[in-house]
Amino acid sequence: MTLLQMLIALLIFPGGLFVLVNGLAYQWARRKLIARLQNRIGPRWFQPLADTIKLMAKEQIIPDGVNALLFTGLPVLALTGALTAVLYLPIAGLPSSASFPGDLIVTLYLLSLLTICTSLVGLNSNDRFSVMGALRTLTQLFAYEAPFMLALLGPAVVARSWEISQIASSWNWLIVTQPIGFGIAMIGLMGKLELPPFDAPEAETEIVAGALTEYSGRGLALFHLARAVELVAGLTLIAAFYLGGLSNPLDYLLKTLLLLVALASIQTLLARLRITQTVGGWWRYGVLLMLAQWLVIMLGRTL
Amino acid sequence: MTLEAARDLLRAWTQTAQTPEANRLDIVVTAGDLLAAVDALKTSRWGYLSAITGLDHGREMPSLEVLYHFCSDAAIVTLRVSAPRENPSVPSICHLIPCAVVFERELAEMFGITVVGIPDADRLFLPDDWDETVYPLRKDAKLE
Amino acid sequence: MAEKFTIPIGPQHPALKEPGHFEFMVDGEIITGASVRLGYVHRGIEKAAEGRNWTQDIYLLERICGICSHVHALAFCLGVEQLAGVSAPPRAQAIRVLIAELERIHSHFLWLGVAAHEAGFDTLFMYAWRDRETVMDALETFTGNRVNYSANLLGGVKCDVTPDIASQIYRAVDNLEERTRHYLNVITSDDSLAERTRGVGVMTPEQADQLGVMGPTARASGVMRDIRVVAPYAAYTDFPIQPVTETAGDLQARFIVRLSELFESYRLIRSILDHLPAGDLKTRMPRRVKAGETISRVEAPRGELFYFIRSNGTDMPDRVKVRTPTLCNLASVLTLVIGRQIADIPMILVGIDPCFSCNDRAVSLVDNKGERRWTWEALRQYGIDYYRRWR
Amino acid sequence: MNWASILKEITVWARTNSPWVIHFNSGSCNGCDIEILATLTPRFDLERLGVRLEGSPRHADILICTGAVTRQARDSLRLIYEQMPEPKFVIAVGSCALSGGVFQGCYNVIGSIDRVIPVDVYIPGCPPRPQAIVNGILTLLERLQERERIS
Repeated sequence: MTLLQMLIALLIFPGGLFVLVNGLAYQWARRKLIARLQNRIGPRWFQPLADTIKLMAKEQIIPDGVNALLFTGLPVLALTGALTAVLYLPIAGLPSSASFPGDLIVTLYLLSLLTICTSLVGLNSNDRFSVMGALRTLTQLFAYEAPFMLALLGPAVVARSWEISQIASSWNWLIVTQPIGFGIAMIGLMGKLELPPFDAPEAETEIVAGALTEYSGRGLALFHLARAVELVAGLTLIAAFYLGGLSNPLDYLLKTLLLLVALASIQTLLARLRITQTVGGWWRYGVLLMLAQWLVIMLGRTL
Repeated sequence: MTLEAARDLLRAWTQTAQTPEANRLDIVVTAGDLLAAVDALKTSRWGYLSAITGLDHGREMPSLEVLYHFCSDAAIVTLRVSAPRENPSVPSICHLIPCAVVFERELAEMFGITVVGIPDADRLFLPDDWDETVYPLRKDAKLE
Repeated sequence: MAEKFTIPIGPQHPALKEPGHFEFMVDGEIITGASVRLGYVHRGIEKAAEGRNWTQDIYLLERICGICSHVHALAFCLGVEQLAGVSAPPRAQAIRVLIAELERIHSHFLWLGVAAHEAGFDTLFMYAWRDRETVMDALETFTGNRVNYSANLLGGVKCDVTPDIASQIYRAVDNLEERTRHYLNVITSDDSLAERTRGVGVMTPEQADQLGVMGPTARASGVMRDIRVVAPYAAYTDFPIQPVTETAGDLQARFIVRLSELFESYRLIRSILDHLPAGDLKTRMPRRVKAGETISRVEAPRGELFYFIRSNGTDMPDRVKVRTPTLCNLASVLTLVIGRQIADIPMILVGIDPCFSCNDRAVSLVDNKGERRWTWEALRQYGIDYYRRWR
Repeated sequence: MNWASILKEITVWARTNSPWVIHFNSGSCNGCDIEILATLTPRFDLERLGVRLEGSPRHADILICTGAVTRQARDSLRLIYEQMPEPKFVIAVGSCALSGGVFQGCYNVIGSIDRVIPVDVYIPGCPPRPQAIVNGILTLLERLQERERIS
């Protein structure tokens, strides 16, 4: 891979720009679908783009009593975390631009970097809603992280490798053999993106806007972009592992959109769970189901 | 529970009793007997306290009046207590009917009637920067 | 020094008439005192009512609460008509009751949506408010405005029921009845919503009766308190209404009571439209009302609305006292809390009137060791752990 | 068309296509508030114009306020206005917000919103219909486009 190819992969095609646009498009698709399910017309196609540009052009207020470096740096860190995670994924059906054995673990941690940045941002400010939002984000992180990771390591065990590109290229439809893993992965992704019913950390009627209450302008735009990129990354990961790999762009588009539709419909159907219910639910049901799933995988492997 | 039941329930403390309307009975009570009358109504479970109204008959009248309205189905009994205009005061009935505290706070801040024994006499409706000596619902209140 | 425990509840919420600021005094775990600080929307209406003549007062008193504006005007007009010894013609009384019931439907659908939004169930909020538009359209064609219909006059009503208005109301009521049945099913069967409502803020019938709780909140605990049944006014004597009560007394029971009493409203609206008495719409009303006092009580969507009107013979009222149902429910919730643990506060506050939600639920526990800050969630979590330890 | 004007064109386009809203009731009878909420529900759905109801003033561009300002609510109204980042706009909804409405002259009422904060668009009506509120927001967006182009 010459330097030029690497730069293009990093900045233009499977890397930065394409994923950003793809992320914004998927955010629009999600919001439009939810609106249509709620019998509303919903936003226009360029809405997330307009929101981001408007936020970029807005004044960034840095409240006093806040560490300015952290305040401006954390959103950038969150976005870079999400963008680097995308490098190891087969975006748009093409082989991932960089891969090494064990990059699945790196991707999983890079994906949760965003949640950690959100909680750090919340703890950094002295507004009580942000602090409360941060605490809730962290409690929820510890709840869904373990089952979500187990759900994604299941296919790795079946493919006998930790490398995403190899797992993805084993082309077997693991949704059939590991249905529970697929379900937990989907619900875990909803928890990671804090979509309802797991949006207690930013419950508008309870703590205004959670950890991001203090943010305006660029910081808010970067966080929204990071969340959009993470949505794309999560969907490609689950599609690559459970829906028989992604061979070409059309396949990629179909499978990720299918998952997006599933995500949006679950989101409209459920009321917001209280933080106690989400944490209780994950540890009681999430982990037990995953252990049962892993038992099945182990049996499968030994026979 | 009918009006007649209330009438003889409160006979001991009634100074004058009137029925201005078919379903209403007004009983004038002195401030001292108020607690006893309210206690009688409460123990015999005659309806519930619906509202407490303050009345200022006019700039020149010597006294203000406080009305305690008790409702049971269609019947309404009103206990009327009068208080001098200079520093009016009525006993608080919060220990008998706990939820009366909100009505009494409103009475105190709107009419300047000091309610003796009210658990918390903070302001209910008027803004924090409202000057205490002005009682808006009095007829002689000077409001800008 | 007893800890002063303040819940700063945000100043604005669409369904909340009087946004407030709650404060609870606690001694260790037990709540010793509770108080509320209103005034964010206090506009001095009772003083203003004394400075306007009788007809101008209708327009003022209609704007006390945007959600139940007709009921305020109705209570005032009935009171003044009682004072003046005038009674509106039967057709006007029937139309007044018709608009009151339509307003109850619109208020309950609004509350259903807002309570669902408070529980984070936005889909139900959107659907409930979409269906509410049917009754808003019916009200608009009937009285000319979606909110603040000002259909009342002293001595009668302004608007009449023409056949096509009646047919539109029939269609609206049929559609809404079918939707209410659907929502009743959603409330009882949907787990994620039941999880947030079953067993929350339970109030026993004795407490409800002793505390003087009003309206659907009382009826959900089995206490039959409904002015339309107990002291029928306007046309409720000719068109009687059956009381609807539940016994569970928790938040879910309040959902169920509010939705099932809508079926009563639909039945009442249909019977009024079927046997609408003929006759004119208003009678003559003297400009000066003779001196005297009167009390008029009306069943607003949230409970009993109490009006005390005193006239001194001139064309301006001497005193108009308005006691709104929310104030009474608020007062009784404050007394319900006393003697309970801190852990019960969120249950009771959310339970008593689920539309009383707030945007800013942070809770500050101020005691001599300084201020401990909790969120509503942390407080709720504290409650759950507290009870788990005791079990 | 140098770079600066293209950039300005884009920001103006973005600003007019994603107006985020925060709502504050400074003494209203809730008639206007429920009509504002009605504009977000399926029938009038403002999300098709990009409007989103935000919880925190930091996220919002437009402050929709209702009701004649009561003395108690005056400081929190000013506080919310100051917390909003530039460029910010204010829409006063309902005749109470425009002139104090029926409550003009009451002892606890300051009167119209523009006595406390500068107002860009006034929407009369008691309460204004959701269509009127949507029209008010549209006029604000159009005025925003012309003003940006002139300056």
